[in-house]
Amino acid sequence: MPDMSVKICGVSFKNPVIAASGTYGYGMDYNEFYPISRLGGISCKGTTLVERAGNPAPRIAETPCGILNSVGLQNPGVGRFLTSYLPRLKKQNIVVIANIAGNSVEDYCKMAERLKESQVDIIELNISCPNVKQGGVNFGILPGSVAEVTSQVKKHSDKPLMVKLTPNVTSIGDIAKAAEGAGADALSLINTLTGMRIDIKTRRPILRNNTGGLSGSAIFPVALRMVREVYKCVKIPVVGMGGISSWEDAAEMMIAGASAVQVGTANFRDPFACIKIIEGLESFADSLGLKSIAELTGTLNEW
Amino acid sequence: MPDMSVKICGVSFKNPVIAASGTYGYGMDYNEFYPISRLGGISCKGTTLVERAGNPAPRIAETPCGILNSVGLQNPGVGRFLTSYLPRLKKQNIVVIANIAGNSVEDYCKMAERLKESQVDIIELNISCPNVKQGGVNFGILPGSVAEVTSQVKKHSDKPLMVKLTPNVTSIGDIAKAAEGAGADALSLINTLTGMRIDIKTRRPILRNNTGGLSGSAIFPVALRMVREVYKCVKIPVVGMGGISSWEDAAEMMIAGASAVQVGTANFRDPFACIKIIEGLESFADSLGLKSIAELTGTLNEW
Amino acid sequence: MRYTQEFGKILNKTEIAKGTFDVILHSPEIAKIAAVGQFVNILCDGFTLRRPISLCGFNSEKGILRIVFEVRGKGTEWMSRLQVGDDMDIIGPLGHGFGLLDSSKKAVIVGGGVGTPPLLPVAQFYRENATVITGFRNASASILQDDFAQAGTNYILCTDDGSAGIHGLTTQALEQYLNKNTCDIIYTCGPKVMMHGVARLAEEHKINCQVSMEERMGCGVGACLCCVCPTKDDNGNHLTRVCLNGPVFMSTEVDWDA
Amino acid sequence: MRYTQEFGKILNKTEIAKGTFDVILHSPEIAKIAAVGQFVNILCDGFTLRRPISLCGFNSEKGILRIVFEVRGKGTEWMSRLQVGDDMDIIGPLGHGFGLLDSSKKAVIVGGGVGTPPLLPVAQFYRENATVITGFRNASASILQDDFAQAGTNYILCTDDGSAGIHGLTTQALEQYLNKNTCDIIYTCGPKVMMHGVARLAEEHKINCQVSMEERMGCGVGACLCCVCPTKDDNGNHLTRVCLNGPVFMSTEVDWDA
Ligand SMILES: Cc1cc2nc3c(=O)[nH]c(=O)nc-3n(C[C@H](O)[C@H](O)[C@H](O)COP(=O)(O)OP(=O)(O)OC[C@H]3O[C@@H](n4cnc5c(N)ncnc54)[C@H](O)[C@@H]3O)c2cc1C
Ligand SMILES: Cc1cc2nc3c(=O)[nH]c(=O)nc-3n(C[C@H](O)[C@H](O)[C@H](O)COP(=O)(O)OP(=O)(O)OC[C@H]3O[C@@H](n4cnc5c(N)ncnc54)[C@H](O)[C@@H]3O)c2cc1C
Ligand SMILES: Cc1cc2nc3c(=O)[nH]c(=O)nc-3n(C[C@H](O)[C@H](O)[C@H](O)COP(=O)(O)O)c2cc1C
Ligand SMILES: Cc1cc2nc3c(=O)[nH]c(=O)nc-3n(C[C@H](O)[C@H](O)[C@H](O)COP(=O)(O)O)c2cc1C
Ligand code: FES
Ligand code: FES
Repeated sequence: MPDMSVKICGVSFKNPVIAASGTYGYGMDYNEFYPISRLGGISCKGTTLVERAGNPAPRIAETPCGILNSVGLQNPGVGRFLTSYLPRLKKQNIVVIANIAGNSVEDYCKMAERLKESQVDIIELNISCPNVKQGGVNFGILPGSVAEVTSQVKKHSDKPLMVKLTPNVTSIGDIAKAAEGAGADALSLINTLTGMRIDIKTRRPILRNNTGGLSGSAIFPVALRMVREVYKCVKIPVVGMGGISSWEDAAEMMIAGASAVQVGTANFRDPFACIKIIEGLESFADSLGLKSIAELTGTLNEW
Repeated sequence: MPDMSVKICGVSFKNPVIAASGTYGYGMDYNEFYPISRLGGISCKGTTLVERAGNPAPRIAETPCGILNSVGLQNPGVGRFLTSYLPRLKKQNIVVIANIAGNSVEDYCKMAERLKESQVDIIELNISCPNVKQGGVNFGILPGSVAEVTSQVKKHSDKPLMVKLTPNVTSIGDIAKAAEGAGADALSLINTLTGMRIDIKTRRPILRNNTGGLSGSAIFPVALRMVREVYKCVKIPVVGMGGISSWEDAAEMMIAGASAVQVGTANFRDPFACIKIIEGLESFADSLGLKSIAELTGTLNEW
Repeated sequence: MRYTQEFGKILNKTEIAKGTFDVILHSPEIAKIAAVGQFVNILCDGFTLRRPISLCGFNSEKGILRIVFEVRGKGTEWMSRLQVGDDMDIIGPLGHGFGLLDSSKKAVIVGGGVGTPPLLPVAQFYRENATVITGFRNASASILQDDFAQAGTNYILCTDDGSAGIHGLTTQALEQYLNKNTCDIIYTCGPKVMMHGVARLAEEHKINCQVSMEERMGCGVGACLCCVCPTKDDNGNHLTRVCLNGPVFMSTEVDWDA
Repeated sequence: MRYTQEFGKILNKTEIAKGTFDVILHSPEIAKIAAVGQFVNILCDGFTLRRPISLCGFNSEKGILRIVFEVRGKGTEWMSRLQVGDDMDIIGPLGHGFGLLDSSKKAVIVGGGVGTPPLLPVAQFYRENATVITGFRNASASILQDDFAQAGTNYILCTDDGSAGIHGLTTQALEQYLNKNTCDIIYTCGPKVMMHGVARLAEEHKINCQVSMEERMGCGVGACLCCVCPTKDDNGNHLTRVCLNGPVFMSTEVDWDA
């Protein structure tokens, strides 16, 4: 059988399948379906310096082959993350990615400081959350601010830094290069595309926040294209996500250039989605005679 | 029964349902299913100064709730458009929108000149086609170039000018305002989101052009959000499209702010999609007791 | 492993009111550990999100679940087209159900429309000590009355149009009841306005009240934070997950005015 | 109105080879005006695009269509699960079919795999004047041989592994045939490499040849320009719509090297 492990900015993952931030909480809920130690890793719910209540409900709406969410970074704050959630999760023997968000560069830096010497394996810089008013996605849309927040956080951190990109931009390549230039160790993409749904009876948006982030298989072709675009213009590893719901999707993503993948919305439909993707990728790699799943990355043969 | 007609930049449409450019050819194919005179209007296949062969096949790939296309503006050129296609179409008693594309501002202006005094009712400026190397979408992603091409074409044209926007931008509102400021009489959006699909057996993109434009219901929430965003920041009418496949979708789009809608990919699945949407909107307006379907536009009550 | 994914074979299906279906599933793993007031999350073909439906009954020995649902949109419409012998892909048992006192205590149970099904097992627990007040649009929309009778409860049917039982709201019936009688606990599930009315009456009469809340859900297991309901306690206001911490809350926990 | 959308009821369905289905539809409107070599576009639940499938037969009096398809992916898989009595949402008849000479002329028909079905009506037209050469992976994948026999044609079966008929390619069989015999026209449908081979032999022998091309389609009616095939004529090279101007082209029209 092929070696399923992958290494991203020095961190070894059992396999290239990571649960995506915000869809998998702090891991323990899905641990009631299967041992989450089977995953390559988990990216925790976006966490901020202080506890956040998030947006009012409804926070979710269904769309063709996708969903919109407007959770808005509800989280217990980095303090409780470190004292209650992280230790429990780490006991599961799994790579933990801390997804951090803030309202200012200072917030991000303070977060990074707090995570120093913690058991967190990688920091995922969430500069792409569309569901918060201040900060959040604003950092993610301009190369300048992406570079600024990346380089500052790098200075305050002892962890490998993965910058998570928003797809709501004109040129994802420019943003990716800015992050790489500022010292990012890896990139992850895509976060959600901003969208809306309306209840025609009430003539009100379904989401109480009016707009939300589109995820799920609907966005897969956009995610795949962006991962490819980014892969071609940076040298650091790329973690691909956005609408992956089968091992075939994961394989497409890796062929396009992803070193690992994250799986989010698919967990809602099938709580065993990640497990099935891991198993599917393994037999696929086996059928191709690969020694290691990592050999798949970036093997796309463009026309 | 409610008055189904709508008026956009001085042009009266029987009803607010227009066939979207590129999905409906020059109209005569669907005239073999039903009299196309039942439609509000038709936006013709993107047309250029000289004939274009387009991209090699495969030009289409299926995606979850959507498709990717990379037709790349195959068209007979404006000359044959004017001599063979337009007269036949105009005999059907239907509003005709000429969708024009070019490689340079000069091209666009020459096109506009050629259409002067023709039977074309509206020009739709396609500065958002993602499937051509030169020009096309490049004009559409920067407010400055959008303004430039819009104002130049305005000078060379005697037709109402509708500018068609690409969704592949960071701020659709800025682009919309640039087009409005430069003299656009109306805006239409969205064109396709750039995407990709890969055949994991051959490890090649399914589309011969590698990437293509994503359309169909998958993109509806993104289109709806952008139409809303644009509606809120311009005063000129907005024609909404992107993934509309039912009268409910069309109603959402109008409630969000669209004065009329275009229907594209849905025609492939159901050749009668436009007709069903017209009928559905009519009974919906009737059930609401509206005098005119136009009363629906922009009635969204945001939270 | 608290949660199971299971293909529940449909053993029986009855349309008990127009557009409302009563379905019996063979689902032994979930039935084994189900509790009163919990729900399952049902996969509908062609949809990204599962549909949450309460357990209207379960029998761990026979390995069966009973659900009663109304067609509201496209997902429930799809569910309604399944036939005996078909499988339903379900996950469960989910959520934190109703707390039950000693069955000798007096319970009042107030259900509105399709909020009634999860209350049946509660009624079956308290039997003759339960007073069940249910409300429906009209006689033909009323459901589960035979079940409440069979459970030996004292049951009061209300309809909006008076076509059966009392012409009026369940909250009016409850008010009248509480003016003359007392009870140890109230359980309610139904439209939010109704539950809020029940909660107010419970508070006035200083009776504990459990409410089963509804919210749009993503994961159904507590991971995504999509399904929150505003709650309050001594530490202030919170947004609490309906799928994990609910669907059943104490009426005083819910921040009804948020 | 040249095109019709119709719900064709499935009257009969047979699995004639593993994963290959022979389906008879009641579809009177389309059957009324169908021509040899045309196709229909079939809606599959849950998919945006219809699936193009050739007519393997039609009877305008009985109002029936016959299609034969192989499960290749998710759409055809869905189609294969439909049962007798179910409706197929189809549009048709689409495309420009095979041109037929006088039935007393000699025709050679070359089909590869699931490219064979549209050729059956051609064979039935020329009957004893038709020589049918078909090729399949192996014996168990071979289809329609009885139909070709019944039509009174002279038929030659080839298999890649020699498990039935001639061990070899259809193009080899055609070459042998043309070395000894002559004919007025050749018809072919199958994998592109095979058709290219047939086209080359036809040209060498100066025989007219019609080929039925395949391409991924959007609208199926000529509107979207998704389904183009490279062609050439005196005015140069073109990209021509398979759905409208094809699927049948003269072999010399096709730009095989593009
Ligand atoms: C804990 C819980 C228990 C429930 N128990 C029952 C029951 O026993 N019987 C019953 O008939 N109904 C019950 N419901 C309501 C039921 O889940 C909805 O009617 C159903 O989800 C509607 O789906 P749809 O596809 O038909 O509607 P659509 O409007 O097409 O659904 C669109 C989306 O909105 C969600 N949604 C729509 N309405 C609701 C709602 N009221 N609550 C939650 N999500 C909603 C859907 O799940 C889906 O994600 C319960 C809801 C919850 C939260
Ligand atoms: C004019 C014409 C006539 C045909 N006649 C027959 C026939 O009689 N019997 C038969 O078995 N097959 C026929 N085919 C091929 C058949 O259309 C494909 O096998 C089928 O579309 C595959 O769909 P899928 O969902 O199973 O595959 P998927 O690979 O899941 O399909 C994905 C997308 O690609 C398209 N696609 C995939 N393969 C092909 C292909 N070879 N040609 C065109 N589109 C494709 C599908 O239509 C769909 O849009 C014909 C094709 C054409 C163009
Ligand atoms: C309910 C929900 C909550 C999310 N919360 C976060 C978050 O806190 N931080 C973050 O970086 N991304 C968040 N995301 C985005 C996902 O991590 C992922 O980027 C996106 O959903 C696309 O992947 P998918 O289609 O597989 O879900 C959230 C997504 C969903 C659906
Ligand atoms: C096959 C195809 C060809 C298209 N060609 C054009 C074009 O020539 N000019 C243009 O402005 N838009 C073109 N579009 C974009 C559509 O007009 C429309 O903006 C887009 O498809 C979104 O709408 P839909 O989801 O309803 O299809 C094309 C779309 C498709 C699917
Ligand atoms: S639905 Fe995900 S937390 Fe409740
Ligand atoms: S499929 Fe649309 S032109 Fe052929």
